[in-house]
Amino acid sequence: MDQHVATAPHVGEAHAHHEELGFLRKYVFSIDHKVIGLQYGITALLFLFFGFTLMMLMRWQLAHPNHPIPAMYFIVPIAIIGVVVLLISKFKPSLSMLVGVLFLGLAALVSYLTSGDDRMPGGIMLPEFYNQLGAMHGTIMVFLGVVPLAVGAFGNYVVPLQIGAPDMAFPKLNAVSYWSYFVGGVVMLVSFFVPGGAANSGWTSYSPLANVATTGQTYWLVGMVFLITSSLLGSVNFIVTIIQLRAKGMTFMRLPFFVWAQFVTSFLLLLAFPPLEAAGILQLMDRLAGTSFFLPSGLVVAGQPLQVSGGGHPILWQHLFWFLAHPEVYVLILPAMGILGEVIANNTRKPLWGYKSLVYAVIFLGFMSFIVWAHHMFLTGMGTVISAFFQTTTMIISIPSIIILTALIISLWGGSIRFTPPMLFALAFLPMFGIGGLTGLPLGLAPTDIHLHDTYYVIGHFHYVVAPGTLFALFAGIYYWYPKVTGRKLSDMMGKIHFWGSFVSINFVFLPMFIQGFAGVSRRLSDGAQQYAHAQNMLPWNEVMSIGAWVLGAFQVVFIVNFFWSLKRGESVGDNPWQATTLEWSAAPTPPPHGNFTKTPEVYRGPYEYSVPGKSRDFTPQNEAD
Amino acid sequence: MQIPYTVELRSDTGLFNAKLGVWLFLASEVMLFGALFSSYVLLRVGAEHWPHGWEELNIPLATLNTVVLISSSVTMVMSWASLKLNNFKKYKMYMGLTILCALIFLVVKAFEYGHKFEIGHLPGTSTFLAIYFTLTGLHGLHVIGGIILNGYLWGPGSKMWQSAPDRFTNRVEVAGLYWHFVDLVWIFLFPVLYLL
Amino acid sequence: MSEAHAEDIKKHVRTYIMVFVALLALTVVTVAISTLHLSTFAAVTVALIIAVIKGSLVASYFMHLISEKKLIYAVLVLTVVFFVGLMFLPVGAFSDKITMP
Amino acid sequence: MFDFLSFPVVASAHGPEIDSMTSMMHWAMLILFVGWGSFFLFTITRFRSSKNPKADYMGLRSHASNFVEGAVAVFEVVVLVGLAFPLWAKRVNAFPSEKEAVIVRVVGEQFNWNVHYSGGDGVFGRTDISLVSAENPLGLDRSDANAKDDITTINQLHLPVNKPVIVRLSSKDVIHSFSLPFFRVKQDAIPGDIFPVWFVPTKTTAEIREALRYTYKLGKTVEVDFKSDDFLDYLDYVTLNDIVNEKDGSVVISKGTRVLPYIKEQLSQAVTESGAEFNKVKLVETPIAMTFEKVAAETYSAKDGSVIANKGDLLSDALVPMFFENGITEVVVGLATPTEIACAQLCGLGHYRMRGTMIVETQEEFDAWLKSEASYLQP
Ligand code: HEA
Ligand code: HEA
Ligand code: CUA
Ligand SMILES: [Cu+2]
Repeated sequence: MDQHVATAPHVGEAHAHHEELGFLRKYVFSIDHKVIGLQYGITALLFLFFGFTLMMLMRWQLAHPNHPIPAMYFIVPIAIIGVVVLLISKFKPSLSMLVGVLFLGLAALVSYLTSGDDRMPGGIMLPEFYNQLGAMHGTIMVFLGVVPLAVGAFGNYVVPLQIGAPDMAFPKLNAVSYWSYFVGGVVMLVSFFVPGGAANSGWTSYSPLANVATTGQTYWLVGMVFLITSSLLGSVNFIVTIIQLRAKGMTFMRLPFFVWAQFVTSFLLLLAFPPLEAAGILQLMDRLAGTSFFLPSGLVVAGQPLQVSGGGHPILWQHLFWFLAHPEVYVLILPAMGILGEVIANNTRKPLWGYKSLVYAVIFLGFMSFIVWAHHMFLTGMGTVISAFFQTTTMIISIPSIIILTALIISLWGGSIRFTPPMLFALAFLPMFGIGGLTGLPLGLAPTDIHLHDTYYVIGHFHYVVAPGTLFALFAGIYYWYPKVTGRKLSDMMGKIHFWGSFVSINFVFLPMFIQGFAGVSRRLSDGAQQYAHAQNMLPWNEVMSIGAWVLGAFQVVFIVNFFWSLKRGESVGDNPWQATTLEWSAAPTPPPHGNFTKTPEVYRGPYEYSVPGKSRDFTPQNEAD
Repeated sequence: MQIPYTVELRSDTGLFNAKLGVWLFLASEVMLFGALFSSYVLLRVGAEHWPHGWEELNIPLATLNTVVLISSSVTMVMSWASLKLNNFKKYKMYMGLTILCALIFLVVKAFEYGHKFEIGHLPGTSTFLAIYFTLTGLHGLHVIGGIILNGYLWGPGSKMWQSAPDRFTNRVEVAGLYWHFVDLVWIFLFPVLYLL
Repeated sequence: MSEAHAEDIKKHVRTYIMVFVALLALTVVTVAISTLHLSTFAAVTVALIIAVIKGSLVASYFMHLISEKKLIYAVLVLTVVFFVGLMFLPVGAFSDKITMP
Repeated sequence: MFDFLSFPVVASAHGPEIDSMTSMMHWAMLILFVGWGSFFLFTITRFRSSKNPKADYMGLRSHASNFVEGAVAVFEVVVLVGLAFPLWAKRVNAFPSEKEAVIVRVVGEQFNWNVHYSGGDGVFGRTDISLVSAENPLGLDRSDANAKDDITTINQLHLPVNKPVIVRLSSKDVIHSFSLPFFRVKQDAIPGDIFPVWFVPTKTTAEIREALRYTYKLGKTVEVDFKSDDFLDYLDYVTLNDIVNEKDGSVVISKGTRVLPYIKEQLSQAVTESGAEFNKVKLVETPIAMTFEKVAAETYSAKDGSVIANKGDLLSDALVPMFFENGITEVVVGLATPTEIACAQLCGLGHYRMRGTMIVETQEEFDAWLKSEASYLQP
């Protein structure tokens, strides 16, 4: 090993000095929350990348329907990324080398996907394959990408550090969560190789379509059961950790906002996921045991009467699914808002404005998110009373979001704003989430939803909240905490290129979706709506959006290179490079050893005591005694 | 550094970690079975014809199973109380009985299932049977989980009594909470499926 | 373990036996009532009331909920609220549908 | 002023209400966004660290934001009570009386819309799934007295203009969504359930066709050799001259044919079978007549005065060489049936092409159509 190790051990070597564990125990079957957090992080980033790759293939099809897709344009760049990362690793066993190899594997996977007569005969994408890609893009992005990154990775790594705990409350359970997630992911990937391919009924898996779908759907359900188990165990762990393991003096109202966000998120996972598990069990029974929970009597599929007992309800699935999936979308956004709190306070050098109102708003938001689910179902034949209920709750839930966003924006006032890469991403989040959130309102009103439901308007709405919203916040988090994990900063220059490139191009992807949505263009059309008269003058937008997506993809390469290059070459930093107040910076060494703190920290003040009048420094850490 | 509050209680919450953990887990289980009960209600309300449980199912066997499961709950709590009273032998006996009851429950259930299969009553036969097999099957899986858990605490896991008796007692308490919950679910399943 | 504590536990044990007897009795009652084949509404009400009583006994005494900490109650109350929502809102949605003119 | 979102043509009585509500919402959203956005932009420039090196611990002291949030809440209440509830109630409750309305059953299936009219007697005949077959997708029991005069079509929904319509919507297999974008109608078709939707069409298909005109251009021309060039790069192109087998002079592919994969197959077959050799072929890029039916919006004549396409004539790829030869590079077209039933719910691999045509016509045309359909029924 070279001399860098002594000054700034990279991720893999973080614990070399502390105890002598074998390689497997140390990195693979570790029960240290930081290692598990990193495992989550790397796996989730790879899945994000994969989910995006699927989408870029789809966008090619949408821009040039029924034209052959030049697979090499996708395979070669991914392979090149793999080789570059391998070169950075100098082929020494390390994280970079592993990821480099995995990228090569990904290239192979993509070349498998882009060949084969049941997927792309002559390079032309079949509609059924488009549907597989769509369903898997949604599933992978949500369940295998963003949630594991936001909760599994950031939550695991940061929460115990921020509350002054040595680890999670149940370290072994924590490892079980990760491995359950891992298995779930593998099952999802394997499903691409079964006859008929992966699940192709949308990420929502509506019955009866999903009941009569190909084998891939069964894999999807089994995969989901693993993912749900993982989330459940994880959320129990988080809640217990936050309640029980707070350091002395760390009262609830002194918790960093990020911890609050994770706390509420965990409750959403804990209580909303089981109904989907139930629904999954029922759909599995339908598919494997011949029951008909979601199949009414008298179905005729493909000209043949379906031989089932009948008596089920397709809508039952939707209720159970959305009972999970609505809270789930807040699971996607709350940790992002938490990250934003940390980054904004740190880079404005002042406390968050209205900390208490932020906390109450997050709790209220979490609570309300359980009773709005049927706004996804206005057009399933709802009458006036029940739709009035769900319209009202949907409008109510927008208020805490507005309170949170307003408080975050007002927090900027009076600050001394440093435009570091994490801050750039955090700042961009605000208006982007604004667009996404505001466009939720017309969807939440039943009459306006009539025209907009299941059009690209909906796609635009939620991508604004998840992509330039959550994803940007996650990028902010990566740039912000990377130095704590690795002892080195990501390159600012590359960070800024990554930011501006992504920020501009992502709007080209998602803004035209609203225009298409107003025109009434349906989503999930494998030829980009060529067959529809009302969409004729909207077709040119497809190409604009697709080019936007590929440019967006190109700028991610900058990020990946930055990520691995900086592991070795980044500017090396001390324990608290951002001059932050929270415990992970002020009390834990960089990188934190096994057990996190050399001495149990004690907390004396709130989380964001920046620029306290009368203090000589512009930040007063939580563990600094008066 | 050790993880605090694995044995001792945290003063402001009055709990040790695992106890809070298991209650949270049970909360999620409530939602799991809640969703299934909700489905049951919807299917039943929407059905044109719904058989009475007693027409389709074997009430004496189910009553027997109810008694067996209630007994196992008592022996479970007794095993914990024995540990509290420092009586490891009695603990072994009560825990053994708990596991035995659970096994009896499964055997009886297996007979019930076997009979249903024999006369061609399969999950796909009717919505009633579908929900019956799903609910009892899932409950059965929970029973199996309980047997594994309790078996561990009865056998290899009980070594901890020597090294860390308080921690072991806590473990038994937590396992007990889970086991009582399994019993509780059955208390609702029994009338809902068999008697109504 | 202190003597007072042991006394406590012994008292508990007596309670457990009583609860056990009560549960058995209630089981017999509910089965007996079911043989009367009451109207659906009455049967559901009675059966659920008995089940709730039995369930409360198990939760209160075997699971010591009766002397549990506030925090646990908070978690359970939250769960019950969502449980109720999950039970009733879909039923509401099913009964409030667009109907044929 | 309200409509700044460029909605598509609106052709139903309730459509404008939905549009203006949507526009109104978007104005409100825009105001919020611009308000917050300008505060945001001002703040990040005013308080950048180079300008404001020392942060202020307290930050903003005013709590005016509470009022703004309160105002948004009040606005939402007003929208809910004043617009959303009444409009929705009108959609799902205020059905026209059956006597004055046209009632039609629509049953979705993978990937067609089955349409069912009750015929002269106004009563729908019995249906039974055991009777379902390729010829009888609805499973209509023709022996039932009420079914004798029933008219069924596949993907053909005809409706009279300015008369209320009640569509009884259902599905045979999976969930579809009956979407009429120009009429602001959308409702899921759910198997095992029947949901009614109603609306009043206010524009005929012909009027909409007139309103929607598109200009299609002839684009690049290229000359390719079957042997050296990959045809699949030219899927948007139409042949301008025949492809001739030079060995025997026979025309294999005539001019005015779109380059589609089957052409390549046909040519390779000829090569393997008889060692054919082909001339070079000239192609022009154009979307005219691609995907679905378009009609000429004006009359187009050749240089010699002969008509290539009359106004209203269906356009086909075969006409492309004639346009080209006569120097016509822009063609204004209307869509043959701009009104359509779209499927807005993922329903399987054919979801993207589950398009039904819908014709809104005058009462006379509608009656004539019904009559002609009825004449096909066996007595
Ligand atoms: C992170 C995820 C996320 C978030 C946060 C939200 C937030 C909201 N969503 Fe969204 N939604 C999704 C993800 C999300 N949604 C997804 C994935 C789907 C589609 C699922 C599918 O069908 O596949 C969906 C679909 C969806 C529908 C169904 C549409 C349909 O199918 O017809 C509806 C309807 O009510 C809705 C409403 C809302 C509302 C009212 C909010 C509110 O919470 C929003 C409140 C926020 C605001 C009101 C913004 C306030 C901010 C400002 C005012 C600040 C502005 C700032 C500056 C200018 C600097 N959403
Ligand atoms: C969290 C959720 C999430 C996210 C982030 C995204 C991100 C993106 N989505 Fe997706 N999308 C969904 C969830 C999401 N999507 C869902 C649920 C659906 C509905 C599916 C359905 O219909 O069933 C959908 C559908 C959907 C459609 C509609 C398809 C259709 O209806 O036919 C489209 C179309 O353009 C699209 C595009 C995109 C694009 C261009 C992005 C881009 O923003 C992607 C940007 C991605 C990145 C920038 C990746 C960055 C990762 C890295 C750089 C990794 C680095 C790795 C290492 C360092 C190791 N999405
Ligand atoms: Cu039918 Cu989509
Ligand atoms: Cu929602």
